[in-house]
Amino acid sequence: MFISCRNITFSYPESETPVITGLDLDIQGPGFFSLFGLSGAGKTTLARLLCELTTPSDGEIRKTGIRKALYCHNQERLPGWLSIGEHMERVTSRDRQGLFQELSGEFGLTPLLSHRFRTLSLGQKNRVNLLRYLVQDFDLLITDEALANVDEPLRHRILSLVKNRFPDRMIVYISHNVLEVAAFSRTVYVLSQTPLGSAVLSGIVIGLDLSTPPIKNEPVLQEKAFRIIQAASSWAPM
Amino acid sequence: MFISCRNITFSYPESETPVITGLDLDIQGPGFFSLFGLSGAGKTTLARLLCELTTPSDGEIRKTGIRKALYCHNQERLPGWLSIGEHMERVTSRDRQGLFQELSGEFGLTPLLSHRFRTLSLGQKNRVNLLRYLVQDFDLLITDEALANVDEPLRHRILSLVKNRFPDRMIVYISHNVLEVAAFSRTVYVLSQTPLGSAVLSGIVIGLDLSTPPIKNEPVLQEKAFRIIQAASSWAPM
Amino acid sequence: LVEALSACNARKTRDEGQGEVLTLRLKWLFNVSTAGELWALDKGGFERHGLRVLLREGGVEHNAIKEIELGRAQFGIASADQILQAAGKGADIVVLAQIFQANPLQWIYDETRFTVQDVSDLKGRCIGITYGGNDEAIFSALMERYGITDRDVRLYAVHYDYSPFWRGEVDLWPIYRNVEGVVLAEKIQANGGRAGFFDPGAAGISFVANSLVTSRLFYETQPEKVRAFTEAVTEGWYEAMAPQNLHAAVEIVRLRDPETRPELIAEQITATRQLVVQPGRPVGTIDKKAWKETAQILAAHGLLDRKPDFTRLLAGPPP
Amino acid sequence: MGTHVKPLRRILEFLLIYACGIGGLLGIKAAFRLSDYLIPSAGELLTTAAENGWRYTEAVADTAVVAVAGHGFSILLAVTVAFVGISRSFLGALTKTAAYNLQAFPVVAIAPILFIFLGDGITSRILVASLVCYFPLLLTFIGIFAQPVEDVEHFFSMTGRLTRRLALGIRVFENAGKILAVIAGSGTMAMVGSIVAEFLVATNGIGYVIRKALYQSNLAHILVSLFFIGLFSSLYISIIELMGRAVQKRLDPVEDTPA
Amino acid sequence: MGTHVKPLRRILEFLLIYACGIGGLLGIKAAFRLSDYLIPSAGELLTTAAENGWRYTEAVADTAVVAVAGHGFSILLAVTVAFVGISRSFLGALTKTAAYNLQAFPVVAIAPILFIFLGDGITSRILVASLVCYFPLLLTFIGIFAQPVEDVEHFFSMTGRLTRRLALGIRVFENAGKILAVIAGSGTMAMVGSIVAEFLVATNGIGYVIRKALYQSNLAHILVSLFFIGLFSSLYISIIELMGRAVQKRLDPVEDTPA
Ligand SMILES: Nc1ncnc2c1ncn2[C@@H]1O[C@H](COP(=O)(O)OP(=O)(O)OP(=O)(O)O)[C@@H](O)[C@H]1O
Ligand SMILES: Nc1ncnc2c1ncn2[C@@H]1O[C@H](COP(=O)(O)OP(=O)(O)OP(=O)(O)O)[C@@H](O)[C@H]1O
Ligand SMILES: [Mg+2]
Ligand SMILES: [Mg+2]
Repeated sequence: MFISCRNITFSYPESETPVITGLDLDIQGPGFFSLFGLSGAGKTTLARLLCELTTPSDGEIRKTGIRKALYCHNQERLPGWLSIGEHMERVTSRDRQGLFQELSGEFGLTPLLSHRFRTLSLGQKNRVNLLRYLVQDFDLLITDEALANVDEPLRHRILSLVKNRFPDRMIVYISHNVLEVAAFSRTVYVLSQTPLGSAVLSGIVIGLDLSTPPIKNEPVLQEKAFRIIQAASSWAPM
Repeated sequence: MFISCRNITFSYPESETPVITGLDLDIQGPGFFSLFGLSGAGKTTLARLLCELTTPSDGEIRKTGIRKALYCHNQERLPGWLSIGEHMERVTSRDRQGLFQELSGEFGLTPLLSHRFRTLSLGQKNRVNLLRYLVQDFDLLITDEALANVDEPLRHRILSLVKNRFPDRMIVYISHNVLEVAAFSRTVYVLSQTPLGSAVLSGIVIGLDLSTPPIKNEPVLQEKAFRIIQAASSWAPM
Repeated sequence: LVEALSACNARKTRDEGQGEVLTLRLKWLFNVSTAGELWALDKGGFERHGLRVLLREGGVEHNAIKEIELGRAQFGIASADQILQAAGKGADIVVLAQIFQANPLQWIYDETRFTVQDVSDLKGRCIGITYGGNDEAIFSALMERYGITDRDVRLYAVHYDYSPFWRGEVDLWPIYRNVEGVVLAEKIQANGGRAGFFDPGAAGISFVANSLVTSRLFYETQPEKVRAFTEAVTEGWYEAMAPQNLHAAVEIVRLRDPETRPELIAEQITATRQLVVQPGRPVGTIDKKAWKETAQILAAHGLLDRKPDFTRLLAGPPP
Repeated sequence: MGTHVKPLRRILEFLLIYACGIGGLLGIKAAFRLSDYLIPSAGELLTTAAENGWRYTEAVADTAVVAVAGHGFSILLAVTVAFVGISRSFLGALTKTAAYNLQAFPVVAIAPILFIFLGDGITSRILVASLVCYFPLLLTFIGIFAQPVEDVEHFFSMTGRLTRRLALGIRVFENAGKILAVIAGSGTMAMVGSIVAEFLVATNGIGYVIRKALYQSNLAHILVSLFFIGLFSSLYISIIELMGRAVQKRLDPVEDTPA
Repeated sequence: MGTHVKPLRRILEFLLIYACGIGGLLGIKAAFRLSDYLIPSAGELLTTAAENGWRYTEAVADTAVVAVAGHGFSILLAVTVAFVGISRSFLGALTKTAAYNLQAFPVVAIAPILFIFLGDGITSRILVASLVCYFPLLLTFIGIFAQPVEDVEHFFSMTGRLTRRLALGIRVFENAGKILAVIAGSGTMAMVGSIVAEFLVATNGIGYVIRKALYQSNLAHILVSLFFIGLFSSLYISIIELMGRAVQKRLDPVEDTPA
């Protein structure tokens, strides 16, 4: 499992300055990885490029051993005419029904299955959405702030679970929580913006790759977190 | 400045179990407060009740010394036909133009003023939205995950700034980041759900009320954070 | 808003009416059935009588009598059934001249398929009827008089579209003898057939067609103008129908009706002449007996609320 | 206001409007002292209504059958055309253009061609009725079908599940309110359409009544017909709306939260 | 495809459709050996076109003036009615009902009443034209005006700035695409409306041409008129769309990102 980006440049159609310029990136999977960067750095853009939802203006992205790449984000909604349970049943293949049952219990969603999506709180929506991606057939899953509205304890439980249940997949986690990112990831890829407004890869930090919720005052964790933030701010943003 | 809720009950029209039951809450301002709770606990619902966007099914909410209460959340958008700068100019009264200039610099938004809202990244959107509420005339501002998609360093800088610049207002901050909440708030009000599915006030934790970004491994901070999480989980959610 | 608009509209045209331009609302579009009025206009007939006149086309949605009452027109061409009904409902109008001495409404058919010598030949035929039109009243009067019942003939509701006639589904089609009659006859001919016409007038049904009317108010307040106008119109018809003026008349009609070929217009004028100019009767003669019969037919069909005062209604031009 | 009182309300509203209209006409008549020929008297209106009420009700019922059939057909037609029209193929573009262009031709000009080929039976009447009302439906459907609901569709397109049917399902569901409104609204147009069709060809139905009245310049008949048309249209719209609500409720049993 | 080639494309599409239509008719004629009375021959069509082309172009231009004016007026009318109609007052409900009910009456039945009072000048023709095309506009505007855009309006309503005008501005902007589509779409209906108006009363314009042709059962004239109508309609829609795009671009200079 291997993603390799060479000299990627991307511009949104209407603006002159590219959002990403000459980016090189290699991710060797499987495992749990993170994409970190300050707000506006270009994480979403890069994620969409990796999942072929957009194509780079220039450069090349190659994926090896990755048949199926999924990208999910936290603004998604479920179709309104089905309850969450009905929807889930339809989008989960037979052999993953057991997995679904288990995860939905762990995610605290079982009592909500008879509800409609739009009556959920934000965090509940986040969890439902992530869950349905996890029970799909995938090799690479990029989660773009997919748990942004979930409380920390639950989020940590979910991350541990995901790591334990999907050790053979490549998961790229996008989040603004630096400690979390440092604790759970094998590698953190840090993006930052040059003064010209284009994103570059400004750091690659090896994470702790924990499988259980981290202890926040661990010095190693703090050091990692510091290095990540430093890399993210390396171009002194804004 | 005083908010007092007595025996508040609220149900969404279609579901039988109330989301909030018999809630009593007093907040004595001014200052920076937080509302904390696991996902689905009822924070958004309570915030909307406090700002009179919905009315409780039962009970009474009284506000003293609060003429203007604002509620903002992270799904808001600006009108599309104006650039951000033009919009801001229109919604900022003359005497707050200075304040606006200053904050927009600190928020890292000045280079974006000529852009359209929908071309911003999520975190940029968050900041623009919060900024426009801050330059309004208000006594109480409830921010519902309003900086959820902003990176941590910048978010901390913004929170410090808000605390320093608006010491005479009551600000109620809703966030899932427990350390942040513990560090910046004067008081953290914690909601949690009973096994029956209704929110109650399960804890009131005195925060550190810092005005600068916190040091994460400070033992006091960690203890506060622990107590908040404990209160939030006191009903053993899900 | 509509009320205000209409009120000021009506008043405006009323003022105009009192002053210079007189408006004549026709019954139908410009064609040979309006040749006399067009002649009077184009050949200066109205001017010679010291009148300035505006001719306006008619149609189903127009009703000259209503426009006269609203002051939007001073004169109108209307069919006898319209005039009788209006008078029956209290519209105070006066008939000045009866343009057609014989009703142009007839039924066309293809003589190579069958012939209609007399009314009994209609039995077993499919006959086109414009429901609500004159032909409905005329035909049912005919059926009554000759004891034809619904079982003897098939009636077909006629619309704009002639194709049922071409397809042979309908045997007799109602037409104006002098307008569509000529056009269709030519087409039948071209198709290897021969056009025949069934004329209810010949079967003794007198049903008056178009006449010139004005309001009693105008009639009594402006008798000179009314007289002059009537004269101009009848003279116009007289001249337009004169055989030696055929060419000039064709030109006048063609100006307004460029879709119809001149040869056809010439034929149409010839056909019109036979309806308008009848031996022993000046153009415009009001046939009181025919009017009474028309009223009877209408009354028999419940289309007339109350018999009008014929002497008042059919007064003719002011002495 | 509960949904169950709506039908009654629509009809009451119609009666009010109609009364206003008639009142206005009679007012003008009185103010300008117009004759009964120009504007019928109240008495004549009542007599006409009393004498012809039943016949007109039957005529409206006749028309209504065509209208409902035409409306159904036009919905089908609009859905089909929109469905084909949103595809990026040549056929799609052609269909859309054809649909737009067809609309540019007045029914009065198209109808004769239709009648030549289809005769003047019920088929062509239904066709004319649906021609009149399908355009707003088409516009709405094309708009809705062509506009992706990104938030919902993303998952399905990512996982290769986004069939065309599903995409349409999502877009229709998200815009159910709009669709319902345009279907109810176009119901009246279907009624108009079948009246026009009858006006042009039929020998019964309320359109035929109006045509006859028009030939005879009989405003009383026209006004009384309008009454029955309006009454039926209000009823029809109400029924569609009720049915629409019922369907919506079944699909999405939880109601919106009050803001 | 760039926006600048669109007008040409619409017209080409129309020509194609028209050719298909005529081809179809002639095909049927050949297949069933129908006479020239039922369906004119290709030669007759060409002669008719050659003889009347210029006159018909002028007639269409005449009609177009009424259509454009009627279209403008109907937009105004729809906006006004929708504006009044969304208010929860009694007047609002009444206006909405009146608007809906008016639509239930066919123009052919309403027009005589209009003509009685307004005469058959340009005013009533414009009015009839706008009556024909205002309904889809009204439905769209009411739908859009009544549907809050919560995400955008929240701030303004919180800070007491949400005037009715601003709310409408937001809703219109958010639905600009839809509005543009319905305005362009209803352009053809305005054309139809003014043709119908001419059909009923005018003494010039292409509607008048069609009416005469109809009376004379002259399909060749009708088909040739349809050609000019279609041509103008395509052109008109294209122009509206171009203008709409220009306005949109000025309001929101940044284009959508490709998904
Ligand atoms: N419109 C609605 N209809 C019915 N139930 C609702 C509705 N909105 C929210 N709820 C329910 O009310 C409860 C509280 O929701 P609320 O949005 O207040 O939670 P929250 O604390 O803001 O959560 P989060 O942190 O995930 O945003 C949840 O269980 C949710 O499912
Ligand atoms: N549709 C668009 N058109 C033009 N510019 C855009 C568009 N979307 C994003 N951008 C710009 O591209 C840059 C990167 O945006 P992106 O959404 O990738 O950031 P991000 O790292 O995901 O930020 P966040 O953490 O705030 O979500 C930003 O400066 C943003 O303003
Ligand atoms: Mg992003
Ligand atoms: Mg919430």
